Amino acid sequence: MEITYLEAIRQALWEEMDRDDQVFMLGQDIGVYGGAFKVTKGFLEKFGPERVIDTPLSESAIVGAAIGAALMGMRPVVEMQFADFISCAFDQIVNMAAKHHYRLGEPVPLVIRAPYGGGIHAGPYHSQSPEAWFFHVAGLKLVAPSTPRDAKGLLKAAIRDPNPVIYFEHKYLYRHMKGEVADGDDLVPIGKAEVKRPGSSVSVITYGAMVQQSLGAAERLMPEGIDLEVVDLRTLQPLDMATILASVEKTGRAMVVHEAPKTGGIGGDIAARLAEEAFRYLDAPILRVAAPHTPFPFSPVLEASYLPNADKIALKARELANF
Amino acid sequence: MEITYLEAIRQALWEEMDRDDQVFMLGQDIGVYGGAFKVTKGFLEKFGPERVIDTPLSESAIVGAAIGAALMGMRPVVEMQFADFISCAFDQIVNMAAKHHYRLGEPVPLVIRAPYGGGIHAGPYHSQSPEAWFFHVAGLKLVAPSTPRDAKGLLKAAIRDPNPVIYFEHKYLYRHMKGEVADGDDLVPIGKAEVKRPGSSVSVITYGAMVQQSLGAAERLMPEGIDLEVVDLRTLQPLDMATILASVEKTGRAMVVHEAPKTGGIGGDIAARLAEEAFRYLDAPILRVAAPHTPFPFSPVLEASYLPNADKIALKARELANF
Amino acid sequence: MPVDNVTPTELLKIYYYLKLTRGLEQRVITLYRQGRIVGGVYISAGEEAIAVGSAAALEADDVIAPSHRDLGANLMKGITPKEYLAQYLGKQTGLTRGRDGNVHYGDIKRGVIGFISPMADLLPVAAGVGLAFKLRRERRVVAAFFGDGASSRGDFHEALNLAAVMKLPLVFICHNNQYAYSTPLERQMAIEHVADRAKAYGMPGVTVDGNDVLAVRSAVAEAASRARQGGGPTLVEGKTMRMRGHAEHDDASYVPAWMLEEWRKLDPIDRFGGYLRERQILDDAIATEIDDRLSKEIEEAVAFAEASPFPEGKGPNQLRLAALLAP
Amino acid sequence: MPVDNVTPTELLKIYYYLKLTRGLEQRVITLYRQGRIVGGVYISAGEEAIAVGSAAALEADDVIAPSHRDLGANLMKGITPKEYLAQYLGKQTGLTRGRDGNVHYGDIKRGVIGFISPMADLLPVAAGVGLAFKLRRERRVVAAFFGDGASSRGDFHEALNLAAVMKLPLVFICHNNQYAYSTPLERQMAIEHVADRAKAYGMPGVTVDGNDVLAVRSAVAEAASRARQGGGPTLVEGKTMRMRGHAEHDDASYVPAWMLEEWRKLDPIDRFGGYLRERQILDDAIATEIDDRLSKEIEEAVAFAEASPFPEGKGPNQLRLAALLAP
Ligand SMILES: Cc1ncc(C[n+]2csc(CCOP(=O)(O)OP(=O)(O)O)c2C)c(N)n1
Ligand SMILES: Cc1ncc(C[n+]2csc(CCOP(=O)(O)OP(=O)(O)O)c2C)c(N)n1
Ligand SMILES: [Mg+2]
Ligand SMILES: [Mg+2]
Repeated sequence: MEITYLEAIRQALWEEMDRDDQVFMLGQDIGVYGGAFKVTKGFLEKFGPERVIDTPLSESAIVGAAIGAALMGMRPVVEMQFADFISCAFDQIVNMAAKHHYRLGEPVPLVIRAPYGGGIHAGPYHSQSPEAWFFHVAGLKLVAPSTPRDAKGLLKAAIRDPNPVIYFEHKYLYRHMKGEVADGDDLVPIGKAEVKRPGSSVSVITYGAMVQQSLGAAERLMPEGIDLEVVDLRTLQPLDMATILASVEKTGRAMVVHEAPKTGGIGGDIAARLAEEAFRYLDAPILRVAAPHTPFPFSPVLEASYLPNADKIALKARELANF
Repeated sequence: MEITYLEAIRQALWEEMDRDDQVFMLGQDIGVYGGAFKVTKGFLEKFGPERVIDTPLSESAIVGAAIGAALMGMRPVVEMQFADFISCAFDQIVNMAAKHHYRLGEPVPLVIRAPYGGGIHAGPYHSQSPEAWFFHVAGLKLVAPSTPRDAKGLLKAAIRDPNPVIYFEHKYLYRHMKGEVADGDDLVPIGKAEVKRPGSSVSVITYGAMVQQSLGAAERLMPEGIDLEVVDLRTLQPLDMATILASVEKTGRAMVVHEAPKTGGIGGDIAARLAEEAFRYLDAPILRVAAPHTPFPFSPVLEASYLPNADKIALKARELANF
Repeated sequence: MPVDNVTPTELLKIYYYLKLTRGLEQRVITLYRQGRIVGGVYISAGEEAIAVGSAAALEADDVIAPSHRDLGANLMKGITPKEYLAQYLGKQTGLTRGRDGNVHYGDIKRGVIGFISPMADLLPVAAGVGLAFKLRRERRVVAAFFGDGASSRGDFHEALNLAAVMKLPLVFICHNNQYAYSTPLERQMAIEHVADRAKAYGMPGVTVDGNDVLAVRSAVAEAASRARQGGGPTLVEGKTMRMRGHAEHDDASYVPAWMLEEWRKLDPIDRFGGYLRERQILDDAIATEIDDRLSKEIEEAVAFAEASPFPEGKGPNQLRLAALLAP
Repeated sequence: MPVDNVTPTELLKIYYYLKLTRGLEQRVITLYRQGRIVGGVYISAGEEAIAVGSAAALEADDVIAPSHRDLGANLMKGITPKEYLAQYLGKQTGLTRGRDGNVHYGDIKRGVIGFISPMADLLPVAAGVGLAFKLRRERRVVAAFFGDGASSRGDFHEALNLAAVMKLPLVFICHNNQYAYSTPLERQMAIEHVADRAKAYGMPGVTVDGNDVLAVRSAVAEAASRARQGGGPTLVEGKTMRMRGHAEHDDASYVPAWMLEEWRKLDPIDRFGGYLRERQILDDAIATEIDDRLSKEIEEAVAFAEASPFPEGKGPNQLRLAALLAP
């Protein structure tokens, strides 16, 4: 049966809460209200107020408290109401959570759910894609599923991971993306990318909401004889370089697509690694399709011009294929 | 006369405070104590407690207050005691300071001085190089001088800039780096790199404390007939791509060197831009020499193995020259 | 209610702004239901007295740091209904020219610090504006608004402490409207009055009936006058109630019906209207005149906003930042 | 001083740890002057009673979140002098195996949350440990230490508020040592007692003589017992004085000499020693025995630390993180 991306997240949380009584959730308005996006609707009734904790409006304390509970072996799952407010907990994440297991060898099994991304007319403070900040921070794992199956499987894997994982869930996909999920414990391993569409002309390396857009670009280019290979990273940290390199070795042409601004985005690192590790296979420049270097704009016209989409991807992919 | 990098920063602050009574400083222990590194020693006596403000231990409020004063047309200069604690003010910087002039068209003339970098045996919390986080944030300019002259000229330019500038001053260079500075208003323009050593074999693109190390590597390789060109970025945002591209066009070989961890560092973006914009000139893979993906270690043995240096740069540059 | 030397003209001005706020927001709700608004809608209905009463206590060159429920204060500082509506429609004529939306606007020239989403972020910024006043020896004051929920954020603490230590000319004004989104007060703090937090900073804390516009005005006026004389900041808490959902998508079913019923009886505009009528400052004729003027102003604003162009997707608008970033 | 049902054995234990703390730190200062320490040195001389008195009030399975001046508490929780010194020397045998230095260590198995630099960061973490105890129905308590300066940080506010709202089993313990680096109290806060901040959270706030180890012990014991019974958190402030520089590089010339003189008379170890002698729990013979044991323990620790290897620069040590990061 097809379910939404949001429902897949809900199922993963539900099943993990059910499986392990050390798993609990904390965040703003996740209990009585069921979360700003209703991801945790019904959880309070089922699991009670001690495992579904409505907190004060204090991102830093929420993450800090989750770290503390994790140090005692519990498995907290924090919901940021919007990924945009993760900057309020930045210090706890980068200085405490990320460095603790390196410094002391103690596990910190913590998951932070970060509803991110645009396309929902929500402006500079409810649309950001902040994953690149954390990509630079050693000690954090980052996942960003694009389908219900991965959303469910990666969240389960994240909750069972011994150390901090930031789980980027895309707000646009919540209700726009549907798909099958397997019953039961279908874990998606952290650190494994997936070739979503095999192809021979150009490797499109992407994640999150841009996977669908890249597949759309592939459809668009098929009639022209341009055959895109779409690689869905799924995990951003650590990168699955084996899969990326295998794809680029095959196609000889690579582009990276993400919704976050290009400058300083994760695409830069992937392109850089390709420019080092796949140099001999490259037949063309490595391109990046990503948002421009401005804050995320509000007005729909600006938003449309800001966000990458299938058209823009197809344009660049054509350029690359014809290089 | 040769002065230290620290003295150059001091002179820039002193002269700007003297020149414009709207310039003032705020930070922890900068007044009576003269700053953790004594950069502002003597300022309280000269400019008084209203322009040299010792604040409570509140990074977020310090930056927020500086933003507010900047909105009123003043020119606050914030001292972070260590760049490592900038994460405590992260939200104010990325959500308020950086976005304000885009959103409202109002200038925010704010400078944040961030003493950063390692090599001083100070461990995970007093050695970090966090510039890449801000590189990804539209609306911030970033400078990172490597010499007394640039330290002075860039700080003056930063203070006169109409919008937020983060000024990364390297703690190791404070007293280890000496050089001439011109008298008077020798401003170094934001956004201009400098070729520190012309060469023909490999372009080494770098900044901060790694400039000296790269020049050291160049010396080491000279006898082997390998002639490095060392490009000192000086400004990290916006990047001076013209200078970088001109260099790589000439040498056909590029490497980026920085002290911050390689993964997600600024080097990735530079390499990516080269892989796109200089592809046709490239005769070899683009290499990066940077710290590994771990927190900054404390023990001198670990620190030495963690930090890039002239030897490690020479090793990679040789590899590249012989590719 | 204390009269506090407020002239009838001023009283009518307060009444006008209360009604304008209510009317404009009501109109936005209608537009929202018609699908003509971009994104979410944040309403201050029932708590207009805090914004309007506070702004009425300020001098023309004082500055405000609004929260998302301070339309009334923004209007009194000179933000126009046209700009307000254009903002909601994502138009070029909004104060952010479409770059930001709904309640995220301001104009420092008119003394309004542009609001941003992260709760309490504007409090340190407001302190900095106050610091500029202090350093320049200007006798100006900053009124900084925030909610009960926002008072749980670290920035609230750091800002109030900084302002108190530096004796900055600030009035911190809390809309204690019983809820932060779905979170009731007792899950937000273990104290009864947000004003009690003032004790942690060594500043005066005052709790007032936030639905009594003159009570708010007089508390803020007293605090502002102390601040202006170098006496440092004050925390003023107005007790009120969020009468609608957190935003218009939220039916607020978590709020007990009796609470809304009780508070509805305390509606600040009804109460102030009654008071003005008692004192014969307001009568049916004046009320009708005001209503007419209001609906004209509001409809003109709607027409203006709808007729306004969207910003251009490419070109100067997006490029402006590049220019700002260039050396 | 209240006796508070403390047995002579316990009293001597407290005395021992006070002296061990002072002795170890004195030794580190010597090593620092000899250039044998890596990096900076943070000393708690003169404020040992807060750390030791607090830890003495805890049960074995309680947890502490130390600040950088809580060596005494760490030792009482079982951190050894050897580990402490190896940490200062950057050795493999330190609790962070050379990855971090000086006061940045801990061991959750022994109930010590690893300290990190950003002031007040450990307070929310401590609240989370308390939350785990509460959720698991364990009758354990967390003692979380911080300085007067740290109380200006947002994380202090958020943590205390969260703990109060959730009624977590926490004792927040402030070293009010008059300074934060060079910043005196009056530039840090506009109140006299850090304990007054408790009012902002609806928790009890207690100020004690921080140089009276039994007073600290009894205040913390009372707070811990309330916390253990589900009564929620308490803020305990110990008034004390930082008797040395912020770190050993700092000559603290900004501290008036008279302050140090006054406080030196109140030295917590001298006072407690005098008290024990008065009660005939301590005499010259026992004191000498203790001193001998201490210097033996300290010298053994120095020898151990110096003989310990540095971590390996390459190989497993750096790779460990990669392993943790791998899927
Ligand atoms: C730092 C931060 N976290 C979460 C949010 C999401 N959010 C927006 S308003 C709000 C509730 C605010 O409550 P309160 O401060 O009481 O103001 P009110 O809406 O009741 O006027 C929340 C949780 C936010 N804007 N900022
Ligand atoms: C967030 C943060 N800002 C600045 C510093 C630098 N710093 C280290 S200790 C200290 C003073 C701390 O004062 P207090 O909390 O009173 O503790 P004390 O040193 O007096 O025991 C400062 C400013 C820091 N560690 N963390
Ligand atoms: Mg509220
Ligand atoms: Mg102190």
